[in-house]
Amino acid sequence: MDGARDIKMNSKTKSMSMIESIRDAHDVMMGRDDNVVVFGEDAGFFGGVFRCTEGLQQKYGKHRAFDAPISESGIVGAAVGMAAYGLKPCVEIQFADYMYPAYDQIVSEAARLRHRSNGEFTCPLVVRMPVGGGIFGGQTHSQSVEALFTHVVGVKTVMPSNPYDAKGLLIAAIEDPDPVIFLEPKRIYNGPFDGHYERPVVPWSKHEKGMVPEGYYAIPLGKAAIAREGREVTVLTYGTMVHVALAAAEETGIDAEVIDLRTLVPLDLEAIEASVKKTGRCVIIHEATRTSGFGAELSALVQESCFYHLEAPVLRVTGYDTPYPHAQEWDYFPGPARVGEALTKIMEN
Amino acid sequence: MDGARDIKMNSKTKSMSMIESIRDAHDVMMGRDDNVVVFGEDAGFFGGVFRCTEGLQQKYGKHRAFDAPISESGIVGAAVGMAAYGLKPCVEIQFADYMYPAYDQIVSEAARLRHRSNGEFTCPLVVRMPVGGGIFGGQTHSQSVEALFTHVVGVKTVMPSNPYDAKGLLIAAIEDPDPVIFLEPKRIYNGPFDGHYERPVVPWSKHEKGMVPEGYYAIPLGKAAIAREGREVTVLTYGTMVHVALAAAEETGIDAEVIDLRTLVPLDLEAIEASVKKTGRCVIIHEATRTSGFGAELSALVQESCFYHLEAPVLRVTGYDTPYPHAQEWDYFPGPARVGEALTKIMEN
Amino acid sequence: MGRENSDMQQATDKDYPPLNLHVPEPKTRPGDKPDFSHIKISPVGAVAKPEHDVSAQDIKDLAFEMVRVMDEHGKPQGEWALELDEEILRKALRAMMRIRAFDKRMMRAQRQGKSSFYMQALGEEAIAVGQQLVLQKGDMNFPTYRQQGLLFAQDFPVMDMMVQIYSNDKDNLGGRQLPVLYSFKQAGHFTISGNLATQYIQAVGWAMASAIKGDRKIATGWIGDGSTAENDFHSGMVFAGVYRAPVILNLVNNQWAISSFQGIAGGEVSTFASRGLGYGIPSLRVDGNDFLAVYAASQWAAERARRNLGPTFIEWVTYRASAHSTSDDPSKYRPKDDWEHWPLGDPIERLKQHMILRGFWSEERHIQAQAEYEDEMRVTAEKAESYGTLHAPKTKRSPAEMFENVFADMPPHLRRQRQEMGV
Amino acid sequence: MGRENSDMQQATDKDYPPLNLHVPEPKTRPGDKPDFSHIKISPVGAVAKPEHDVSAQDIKDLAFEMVRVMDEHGKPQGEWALELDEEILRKALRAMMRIRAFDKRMMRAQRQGKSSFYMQALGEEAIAVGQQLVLQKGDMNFPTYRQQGLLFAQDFPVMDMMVQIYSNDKDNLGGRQLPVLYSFKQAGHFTISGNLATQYIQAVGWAMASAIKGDRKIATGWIGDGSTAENDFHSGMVFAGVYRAPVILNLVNNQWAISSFQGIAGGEVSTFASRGLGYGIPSLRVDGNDFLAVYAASQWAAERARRNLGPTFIEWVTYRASAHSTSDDPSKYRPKDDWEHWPLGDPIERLKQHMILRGFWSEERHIQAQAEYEDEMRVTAEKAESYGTLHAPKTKRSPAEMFENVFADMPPHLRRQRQEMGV
Ligand SMILES: Cc1ncc(C[n+]2csc(CCOP(=O)(O)OP(=O)(O)O)c2C)c(N)n1
Ligand SMILES: Cc1ncc(C[n+]2csc(CCOP(=O)(O)OP(=O)(O)O)c2C)c(N)n1
Ligand SMILES: [Mg+2]
Ligand SMILES: [Mg+2]
Repeated sequence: MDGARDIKMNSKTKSMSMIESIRDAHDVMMGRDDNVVVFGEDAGFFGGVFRCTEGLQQKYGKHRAFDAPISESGIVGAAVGMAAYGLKPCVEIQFADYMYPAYDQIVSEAARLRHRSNGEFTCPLVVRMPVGGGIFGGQTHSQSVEALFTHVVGVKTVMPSNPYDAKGLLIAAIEDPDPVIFLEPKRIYNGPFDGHYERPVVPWSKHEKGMVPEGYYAIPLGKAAIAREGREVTVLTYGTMVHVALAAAEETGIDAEVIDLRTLVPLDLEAIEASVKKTGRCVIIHEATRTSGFGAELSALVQESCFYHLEAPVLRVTGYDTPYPHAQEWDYFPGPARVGEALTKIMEN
Repeated sequence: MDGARDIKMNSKTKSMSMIESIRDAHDVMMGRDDNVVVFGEDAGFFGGVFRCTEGLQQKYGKHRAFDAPISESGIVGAAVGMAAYGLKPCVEIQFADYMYPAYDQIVSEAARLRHRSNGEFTCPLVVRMPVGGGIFGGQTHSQSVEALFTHVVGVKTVMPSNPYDAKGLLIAAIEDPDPVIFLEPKRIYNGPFDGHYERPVVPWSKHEKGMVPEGYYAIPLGKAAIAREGREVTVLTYGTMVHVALAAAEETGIDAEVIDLRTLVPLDLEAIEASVKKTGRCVIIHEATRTSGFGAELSALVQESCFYHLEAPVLRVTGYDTPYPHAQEWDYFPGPARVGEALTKIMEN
Repeated sequence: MGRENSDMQQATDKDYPPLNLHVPEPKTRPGDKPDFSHIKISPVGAVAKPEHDVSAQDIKDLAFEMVRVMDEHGKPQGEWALELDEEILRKALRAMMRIRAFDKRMMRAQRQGKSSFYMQALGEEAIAVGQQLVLQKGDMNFPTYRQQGLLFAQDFPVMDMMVQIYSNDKDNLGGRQLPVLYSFKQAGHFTISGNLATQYIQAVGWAMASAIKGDRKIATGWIGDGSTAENDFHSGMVFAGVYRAPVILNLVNNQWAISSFQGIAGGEVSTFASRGLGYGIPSLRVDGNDFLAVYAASQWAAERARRNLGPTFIEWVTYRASAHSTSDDPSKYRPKDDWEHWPLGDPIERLKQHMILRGFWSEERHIQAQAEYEDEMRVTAEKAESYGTLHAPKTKRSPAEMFENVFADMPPHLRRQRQEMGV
Repeated sequence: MGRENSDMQQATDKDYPPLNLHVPEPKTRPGDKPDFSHIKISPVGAVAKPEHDVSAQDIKDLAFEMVRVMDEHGKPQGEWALELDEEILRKALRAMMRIRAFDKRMMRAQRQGKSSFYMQALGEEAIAVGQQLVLQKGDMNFPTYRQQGLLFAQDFPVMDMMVQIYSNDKDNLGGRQLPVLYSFKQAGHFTISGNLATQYIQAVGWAMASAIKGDRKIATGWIGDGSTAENDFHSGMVFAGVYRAPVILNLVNNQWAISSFQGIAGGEVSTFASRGLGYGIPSLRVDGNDFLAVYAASQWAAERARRNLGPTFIEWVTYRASAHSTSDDPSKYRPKDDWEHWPLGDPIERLKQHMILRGFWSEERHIQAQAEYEDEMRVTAEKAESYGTLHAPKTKRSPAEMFENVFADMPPHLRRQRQEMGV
């Protein structure tokens, strides 16, 4: 099961949405470790605008789950101090689009404490934030900011694509001795979304990855998962786009191997190499804007490590280099049609 | 002359360091346009810690060149308001390493005003900041932050490699109707530096690009320059690394075509394509950390547009994915030895 | 003179009880009886009105007191009282009532799925309206999403606002922006950011620009109680204080951020108005539901700005009567009937009372006017809807439009992407 | 009651003169005669000492006055005066004098090219020393680069500091950091950031953690006058005020940032101490060159923190007697002999005077001690240099080291890069 640690064979499972599995991961870790504390804007009494921390204050007390002032830099800055003290803060930024005020504390502080103090001080903290569009949130509730973290040395960057992974990865992130940026694709909080916005919403209860083990388990950071095995082309993707890629493979009938990266830094280059060397073709998909997106790094790595195996140029399907528009959301979103086109095109080469 | 606008054939030239040519660009533009204002930490009375704005307050008055509080977000935020008013603020961030508090104002505001207001409000401002290492500045006076801007839609990103370009590009940046991030490689403020730190410092007065026309001229944003013509391999680089690349070509005897990108966004993809299609090989060099650096985007673009012309994998020579260390500066810096190795290696394929 | 023990620093743990974390909690939660006894309210007319060229330190107390003008009968009292012309009052009441009718209609439209989102100003209408009435053409407001009053006070066409909310063919922003994040330059209404607090410093920068140019325009900045915790509240205050920018810095304390009360932003331990003191900015705390107080304080501040006397910081005390937005459900975190117990009342009722007292308004005309405005909004909304709504556009917007206005001139990579899109 | 003109908002430009921008300017520039008449100084002993559980608002005035204890003869006066044990005073004087000797030596080493950079605390030595003397083992300081006094007051080995400055074999940071950006966890000295102000909020977070755990440790945060303009000054103050964190928030107002004077940070229009009021944090303004005042105010603040009464904000008024750093030349922007005219004098001279008055010190012993400390620093520096200096390392540091401690476990991409490096 994707290398997950500690799941007893007979673990009971439960149907959970991604919101519920994230909440459950918090609950499990707060129960196991008194040092885990949770805070963020509206994250205490109310339990977060997406309800990912609902009930934690009631269960663990106000001193372990509380509301924070609307100050993303303050939230992360205070968390850095707490982490240095020995706590394990797991904080929420309400939308990734609002993480910029916290960027300095993440880049200049959290990411660097260990290195600059030569290991004397460390910063085990998790910064959670919802990313991505598809909810008519306009340009300030839709951004995908992963590449702004993958360029930062000293932080790990994680993005799950389903409730099962979300819980296991979040637990691993909380246990990690270093700062982890945990990006939650909000469009799939309540159900997998393959880009067919015109079709009825499917809930996680209808999806196998919506069956989530109770209790503790961790999915190691740095390990990709193969969401679909295939022989013709490798698709590298993560988050919501995993589901779009799967739909496109189905719809085009192209036998794509869809790799769900799960962790962007550290990256599972081994899995990528193995797949691309097998298929000889690679399409990269992300929702973030194209230029200097994480797809650029993936493309560079693939051609550096698999150059002589490539039968066609590596392609990127991404959000356009414009702000995420409100009304034109579905023109912007790299849906199954665009992904399908890329798959078809790469097979023509 | 690299497509520069408006230089009369008989323009007088003057030997200038990059500091002087940047100062001169300010002076020319403040003289031509009352709306140009300059401010930043220590940038007023004192003229900046690198002296790039020296004398401007004395010449143009305190209301047009002034000291700012130590608040990078305030500096850029105020500049956004001024730009919306109709001024052309040209502000200085003391070191790029300190730009993070201003990142929100740049990404969420300056870059988006025009788009989100559908053209009603615009934000013509320039944010200058010294980048790069090589001055024993440790991890907080050495960073190269270009990739954090190239991923941001709505800003242009420029990095000159010599006094002549610096002046022409800065003038173009100040004239540009949109926000421009102007990155100044501080290691070459006073002279070209090819990475041979053990050799005596060469001043700009000994370099042809240190002869700078007096008065107004602009180098259009978005146009690369060919720093060295060559047939065997294309080197894509910018800033200090242009000089390192030239030295490496000389030292290895490999006939490299060194392209000085000058503007990263918008990028001169045409020039890149033409060169790589000619040479069939490409090495990318930057000082910034590797993962998700701008080299990744360049690598992706080169392989997207020149795949069938490539005879070897595109290589990247970059700073390592660690903070810039103080004492080990020269181990970190991608000097001519490392660049030379890459050139040699790519020619072996 | 105390006697000091040389090994004070050796004090052992046992000398002190364990520490514990204080987390502010509102007085009441769902199910509780509303209780606003913690809101410090000065008697009507009790606060002196200082000269315009006063220093922050001279009027420290005004940051802790509350400027109030209308007594419980609607009668103006004290130094801040102005006898406003009937015309201004009518204008103000009309604007406030129209906002309320507009909000109601737009809430309904959102519930019907005609737009993605909406935010009301219910209970806070007096503030933006009162301030706009002292401003001049050319001044620039940097509002948040709850200052539709700045537009209504100018009789700005509601049609232009509605089409933005519907993201339809006539939306001046071409569908780019979330509903209510308006941009109307001609009306002195800066493009609203979705990011909180960023525009406070921009307002200051804009005002500095006016001073740099030797112009006469002033700016107004707007922020909510919750958002004062953000960085750019501070940078705005620092720059305004240092350069004495001609700006009015407004802080609308409506007691709530989303689900967190003002204590989480620092309102438990001091007044927000007192934040201004440390920046050397003369600071007022004002009853934001008292139109006469709003007008008088705004006018005082505008006069200071215009006379180059620098910024003024004003905390408007009011109450967010409605949900934060259409995505919010306040019954989860506060008593349902809170607003009914809000000690500063309803700004529309209070202005109505004053006008009736002055003799040029009546309950009947009020009811009539209300019906008229609700009618107006229904008719205008229907018209606006005829140009399309978010999910039922009239004409399909060209996707190519999103590439426009990223830059003044479209660079090659955007052209390529637009081509890839095949449009 | 004023009479209001209904078309006030139509006022034309002509009613007001053009605006202009105010840019604060220091009183004196190079060549001028030093003038500190703008520094507001309260008479010695004039300020009352409040109870520990006071509220910010109750002691508003203390943010504008100045706590001073020693009169011009070195005699303690007023409520803040403590009769400190000889031992503490000796310790303090020794620490301050050793800092001065250390700074002198390290400046010289930098000029000789043995290190890349140095920053002195000249003229500010009393502040960090006085505060450290009221702290306990386990407390954590979040200092800037000018609080070497926190280490000296603990008799921390200067060798450990010097080898960091030389980035040599024995540097506990492995050469990673710029000189003086120390990290000494055991001494309660947090790793200093090169980025200003970021650690103010971290100190608050650390203190909150202690409260969350029910521990008894407190934190101290440090910031300069110039850096108060930064964002994280604000976030630190907001969080400290809201959660009543057990932290002492120190602000060292040494009148200068680099070349810009405190007016550019807002010091012209109010005291920095008054910034604390708006956050509901009891705030003091204290003579930072008066060791007895420093000790007493620090102790008062520490006691508040330990008794869970929350944060205290203290503006220490002092003067940066030296250049900002070895990269700076203050003769370009201020009178050369400024410090000689600084009205609060030299903290070492003042403490010396007090100790002589108390009868356990003399001019002779002072001169002797100074010589002794300068000797100590010379000898230790020589020894430190024997382990190598920046450009003359004893053993070449392995470049592979830079890959360590990026993460706890080295991820594959760093391993690959290390391999590429060929080490
Ligand atoms: C930087 C940023 N962080 C968080 C948010 C999400 N958010 C939107 S409104 C809001 C509450 C604002 O409260 P307040 O400032 O009191 O304004 P009010 O809504 O009461 O007028 C929050 C947290 C945001 N838009 N921007
Ligand atoms: C974020 C950031 N911006 C700018 C700088 C550059 N810088 C270093 S020290 C300094 C002046 C600080 O002045 P102040 O806070 O008064 O401290 P002092 O040096 O007087 O102790 C500046 C601007 C920095 N280190 N970090
Ligand atoms: Mg509010
Ligand atoms: Mg200072």
